[in-house]
Amino acid sequence: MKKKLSLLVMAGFLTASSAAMAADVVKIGFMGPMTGANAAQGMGAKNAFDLAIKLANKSGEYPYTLETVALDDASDPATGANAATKLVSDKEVVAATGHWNSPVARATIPIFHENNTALIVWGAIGVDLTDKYGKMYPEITRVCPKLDAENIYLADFLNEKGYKTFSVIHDNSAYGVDCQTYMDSSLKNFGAEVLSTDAINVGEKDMMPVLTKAVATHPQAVYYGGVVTEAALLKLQMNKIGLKNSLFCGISGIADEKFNEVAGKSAEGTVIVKPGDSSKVAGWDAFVAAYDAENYSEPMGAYGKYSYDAANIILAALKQVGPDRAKVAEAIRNIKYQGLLGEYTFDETGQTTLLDMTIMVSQDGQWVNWEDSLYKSGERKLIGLK
Amino acid sequence: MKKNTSPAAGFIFSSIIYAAVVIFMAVDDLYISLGLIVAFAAGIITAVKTGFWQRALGSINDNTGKMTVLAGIFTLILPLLFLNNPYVIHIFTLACIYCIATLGLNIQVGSAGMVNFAQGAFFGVGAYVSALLDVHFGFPFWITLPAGMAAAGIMGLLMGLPTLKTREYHLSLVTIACAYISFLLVMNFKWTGGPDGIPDISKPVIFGMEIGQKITLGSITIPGVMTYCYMVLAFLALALIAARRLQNSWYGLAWNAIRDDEISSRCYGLSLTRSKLEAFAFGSIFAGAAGALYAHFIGFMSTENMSFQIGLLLVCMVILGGMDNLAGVLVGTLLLIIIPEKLRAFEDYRMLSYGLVLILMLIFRPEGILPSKPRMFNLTGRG
Amino acid sequence: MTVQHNFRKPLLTTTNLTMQFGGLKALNSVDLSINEGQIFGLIGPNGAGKTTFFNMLTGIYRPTSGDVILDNTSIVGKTPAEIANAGTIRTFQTCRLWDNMSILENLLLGTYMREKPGLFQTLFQYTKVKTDFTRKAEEALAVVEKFDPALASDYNRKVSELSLVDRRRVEISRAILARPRLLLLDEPAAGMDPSETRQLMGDITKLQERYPKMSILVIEHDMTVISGMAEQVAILNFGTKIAQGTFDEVKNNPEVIAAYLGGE
Amino acid sequence: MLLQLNSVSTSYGKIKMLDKVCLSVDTGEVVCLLGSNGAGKSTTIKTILGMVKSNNGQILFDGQDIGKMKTYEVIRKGISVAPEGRRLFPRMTVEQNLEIGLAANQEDSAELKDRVYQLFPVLKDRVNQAAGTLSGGEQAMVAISRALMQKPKLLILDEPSFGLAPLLVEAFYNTIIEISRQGTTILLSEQNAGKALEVSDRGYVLQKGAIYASGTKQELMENDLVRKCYLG
Amino acid sequence: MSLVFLLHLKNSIMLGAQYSLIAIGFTLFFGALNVVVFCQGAFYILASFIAAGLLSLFMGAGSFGPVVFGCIVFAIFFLAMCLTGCVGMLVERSTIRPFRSAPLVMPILSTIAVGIVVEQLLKLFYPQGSNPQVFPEVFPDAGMMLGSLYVSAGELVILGTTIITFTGIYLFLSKTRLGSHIVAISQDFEAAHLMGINVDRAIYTTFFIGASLAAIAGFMNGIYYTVFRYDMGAMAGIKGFSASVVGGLGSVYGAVIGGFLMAFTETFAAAYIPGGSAIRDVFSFGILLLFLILRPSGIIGQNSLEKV
Repeated sequence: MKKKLSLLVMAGFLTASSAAMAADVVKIGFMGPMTGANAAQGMGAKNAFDLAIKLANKSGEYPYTLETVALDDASDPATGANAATKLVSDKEVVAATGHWNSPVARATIPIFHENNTALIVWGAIGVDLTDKYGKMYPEITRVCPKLDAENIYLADFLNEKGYKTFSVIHDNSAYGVDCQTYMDSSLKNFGAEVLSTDAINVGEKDMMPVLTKAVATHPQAVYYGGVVTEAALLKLQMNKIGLKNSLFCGISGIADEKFNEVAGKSAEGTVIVKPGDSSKVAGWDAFVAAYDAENYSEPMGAYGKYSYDAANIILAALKQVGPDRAKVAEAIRNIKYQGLLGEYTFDETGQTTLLDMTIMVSQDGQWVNWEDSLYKSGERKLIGLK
Repeated sequence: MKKNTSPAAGFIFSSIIYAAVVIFMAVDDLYISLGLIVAFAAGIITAVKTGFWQRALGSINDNTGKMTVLAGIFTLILPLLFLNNPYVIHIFTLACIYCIATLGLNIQVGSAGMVNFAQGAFFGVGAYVSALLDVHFGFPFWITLPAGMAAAGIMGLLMGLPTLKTREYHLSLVTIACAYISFLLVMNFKWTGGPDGIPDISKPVIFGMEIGQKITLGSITIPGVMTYCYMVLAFLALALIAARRLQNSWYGLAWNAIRDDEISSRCYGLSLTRSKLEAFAFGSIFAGAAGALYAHFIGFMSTENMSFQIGLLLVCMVILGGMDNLAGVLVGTLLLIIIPEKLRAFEDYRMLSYGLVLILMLIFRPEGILPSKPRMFNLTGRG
Repeated sequence: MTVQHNFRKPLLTTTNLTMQFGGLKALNSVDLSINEGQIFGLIGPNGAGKTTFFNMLTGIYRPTSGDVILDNTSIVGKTPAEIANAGTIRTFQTCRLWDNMSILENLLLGTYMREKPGLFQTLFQYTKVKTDFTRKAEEALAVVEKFDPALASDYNRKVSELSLVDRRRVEISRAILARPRLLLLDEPAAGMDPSETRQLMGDITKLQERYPKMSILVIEHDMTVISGMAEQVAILNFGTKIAQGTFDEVKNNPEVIAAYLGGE
Repeated sequence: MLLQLNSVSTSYGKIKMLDKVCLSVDTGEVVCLLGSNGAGKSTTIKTILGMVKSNNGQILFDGQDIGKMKTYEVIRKGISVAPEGRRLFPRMTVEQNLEIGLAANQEDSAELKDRVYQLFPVLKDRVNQAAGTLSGGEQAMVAISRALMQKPKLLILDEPSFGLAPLLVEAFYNTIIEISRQGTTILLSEQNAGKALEVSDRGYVLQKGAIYASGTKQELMENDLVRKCYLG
Repeated sequence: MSLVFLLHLKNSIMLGAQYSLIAIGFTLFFGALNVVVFCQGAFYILASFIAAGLLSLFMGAGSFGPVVFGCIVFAIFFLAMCLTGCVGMLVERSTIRPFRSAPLVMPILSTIAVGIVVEQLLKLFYPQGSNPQVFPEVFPDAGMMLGSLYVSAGELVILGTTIITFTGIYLFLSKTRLGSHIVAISQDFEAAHLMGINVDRAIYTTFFIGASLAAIAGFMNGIYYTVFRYDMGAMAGIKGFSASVVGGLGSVYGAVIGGFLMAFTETFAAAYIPGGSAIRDVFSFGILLLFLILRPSGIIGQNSLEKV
């Protein structure tokens, strides 16, 4: 009896959900870490994404209502796979953008490929995401720079400034290991010498053993491949242990105000490379104003602009071909789109050709664009140069 | 033993529960989910208050055979109900995979009374061995799966060694240490894929058909996850049978005995060494199987899925459901997989609630939702 | 020298068995020999070292010095499980049952050392396990029935709910089910009233008749309890054996009277 | 009456340990509690001391109901105990063991120590030896001394002759008589009835958790059943 | 000895001091109740949060003369230590006492759960709790040279505190009445009861002290490494427990030796084994496993006989 009843109830639910399908709604997915340690990155990107969709709805250029489906991947591949499955299960979702962590992207990419659904990566910078998967699967594209590009850019810059000896420290996460690999090869390409290489655990607080090893080699600069907490700890402990006269440098993993906050005075003079400083981009101020107008509770963060552009690329493709997953995916690959940061096209691996990078330096407790800094003007000198 | 309880109460009870579960899984809205949880809890409290709960459980206990069939039918129907929503099937499949791991953990925690926080590591070993054999050597799933199980079993034996001479508190420490050690080693070696994990793990192939591939039959499309789900269900059924047989055999009796009183057990010829190692080995084989199924299901394996937290979560599942009660273990696992997935918005509070639930359970209901009961022997001509 | 009352071969022999805990000599150079099929009483006041003696016979303690020979083999250094497998089974003064398990489960575990289905049968031929259980359960209930039929009919009850006397009965039945060659009973009558004690002792005597090759070593602090049944008794006091012989011989030993009966 | 138990019952889980035990000890008396192992002697003592809570009945000490008190409160009221099996702190020296005895007593220790060294001169040479390394007899002495350090109104001795050589037992009972003579009331739990009755004024016989017989020394010694069961 | 070696030595001493203090707590708890309190790490991190919070409040309040400043800093440390101690007592009352006669696994699980709860509460409800926290620099930026090795004021304070704390614990346990009661409880719980010791009070004291020791270790962590985060407690707790097992569970001296042994192993393995720094925990846990296989009673443990 009850069993039949339950089946009836179930059937009711299914009909209800299929009825909704008839309405003119097109959904676009967003995935990113909205909880956990990286939630700040994910929430900012989500808001910017949401902003793009809202603006598109307001523009009246689409004959249907656009809807954001934002799902949390919690920086965890398994959760990401759940979210991706949820997205592709929803027939109204035409395309998605996702992920700040490369392992999560690796877990979800096959799911999107199997379902012929486009995925634009907005924040994960693992090289293989496009070099390998983008090449294999036409559904996959990426709007942010790859990890090796950042390292090459940094190595180039430091080489030019005259740094020749380095100690490389990295954490044992995927990100850290990749940083080490690409920094190492970049430095060698420029003829610099890597005096020591060491790994630390994510979550480690005691950097003294690795730093002590570095002390012995007297490097001009210490490169760290990893994220903020450990970077700040390294910088603080470097000053304690007698590496005061070595430059500390890194890539976008450290590009967070939290670094300056935690490392305090010790942060001064740290050099990093990060995705472009966009304050000079035309339309930037309007974008920021629009973001502020929505009163999101979280700041946009460094990656908001990418997810914003990713959303707009999907929307542009949608406008071209209509709400069909496979066609949208194809259209994205071949798009030529003037976004916030410049003109987007994708190469044969799905990687954007737009190169967007800036050197920043920590100055008085803030990240300052190299071009505007006292270091560039010569008022202050970079650490570690003779 | 009286055996005249009618199965009706049990039927009604399980149908209601089933309907509730199905509705809960179908609902996508956070607030409706929350409402359902509250309603469900209220329903259970009412059922306990009115005595329906006890009557129903009694009826289920007395009609085990019929109820097993019913549960089987219910389970087999479940994926079909969600033909249009592969996401639900995906979550259900994951829950079933974890069920296999917790059935194994129950051997250690429930039957033998050894708290093992390294089940997550065994899960990982199974997954990694299977995945590596697949990705690097191209072995088919039907070889990599047993290999993963065997590797996990051997790991279990090895971990058992330092615990033999030691007591409960040392044992927990050893398992924690082993969980960290295996995590760090996998993380820091290149051939395990290191922190990048192992992508592109292939799907199992059976009779030339790739499991997990979507099938189109005329107008109906069967999502790929559906076939995988049924394969996992088949494995879960095997695991359940094996777990039940182990539990209701000399092995189970011996584990219970060493849990209750080591000295007494030794004086009756039970070798602690042997029983404990068996518990570790068998338990980890289950975890290894679950890990392998997981790796091939997601197609990607990384260290996040073998961390200490996973081990902790698995222990929570067993304690919540009911130690040494197989049905309880399944209930605990399903609850702790499905509810957090529905309440993903509260993800940040997840660990906190696990901690609180664990404390409250230990203080107020240490036997879990479904407590274990002595093995019921029905001997003819007696009683 | 002790007098041999029969010529059956000795099953258990201890020589110079000594146990020292810190400054305390719990057992001092005890020599004892128990023959096959004998009921042997070990008597002494509390703290005389009786239970320590058992703990050494069963491998829970390793003697400080001396040797324990069971059936021509030394068991010193062997694990309790190995010793149990060699045929020595004990009960405990405080009745150590597996408290969270049922009467029948406890009894079945008594037969643990006997031949039983292995892993293969468990996983793939489960009916064999079932028939094995049924057979052994029937046997177990037949044994416990001799003590108390009520226990046999209520076999799914948890042992923690039983009265002390019933627990004791379950424990002794469990020991018998292990088919020991040497059964060690540690104060089986503790906590019983005289009539229950008498009944128990009668039961033990009957047991011995049913299993004539089994030797039984009973610990008692009160020698009257086993006066009727023990073929031989040894008296332990402050860790030393002060006398051995038949009950009547020992009873009139002046040293025993002085030590044990309090100088009357 | 110094100590009075009015129909006290105790159970452990579902098993009944004491069944309506009535018992009294008057100031200055030596009262013995007889019974075989498992008869409930230890449970009675634990119940008096509040280690085990009674289900019903009343325990009066010095006119106060101590049935609901915590163990340390009971002991601070003036009951001290030399527990079964001595229970010394094995890795502490004799002196430290004695000082622990002062837990319930804030008085000057020197005088009290002198008193016990007078009772047991042997201990004086063992002051700095770890208690676990003492011989059985010496451990027994320390156990009683430790209890005496609390200057008890009522001294409970649980199986004091546990594991002692006959000669020592004799000497020991003489000491008990001495302690009693110095004005301490004693409740003596013994399995060895003959020896215990010798030094006692009155006695109770326990069996299966209930009082089975009671009376003065003479009455008990003449009681046939007691003779048969406990005096051999 | 080269400077690098000396630096490694200093690092391991600083780390060893922390491990030892946490390990002493484990040993005290274990002695008192025969339970392993797995939330020691939570006390450690909780104390860091309390102290850092109070210190930054105070340092934001204005500038003070050096003497006043020093006194207030000391008072804040003391206050944070006492608060942590009280949390320790609370934990004992709520999640350990209910399991006094339950199977040993119950308190293990419940204290692990308490550890998670404390950690998550800090993460979720402390302002910016999930971020790394900076431990305010309260000691002057000065120091002294020991040969070629520079030792800063903070490090000297850590060394001094370690020595004072070890001595204090020793004196407390051996010379005070309450201390001897705690020792008595650890040797025979029931006998301690029977001697009229207020066992509950003594156990409260034990938990107060144990948690305070973890708190001191937490302060040291903050002073030496300057940054801490909500999730650093769990590992510190597990390492401390391992140290107490390696040293011999139940022995205070053992805990100290074990703590330093673990720290030396870890630091030098990270320093001198290629690729060792990322898997340094493997070495310290390896030592633990070795001990459990070869000498389960630890360096100074005595094998206790089971009571039958």
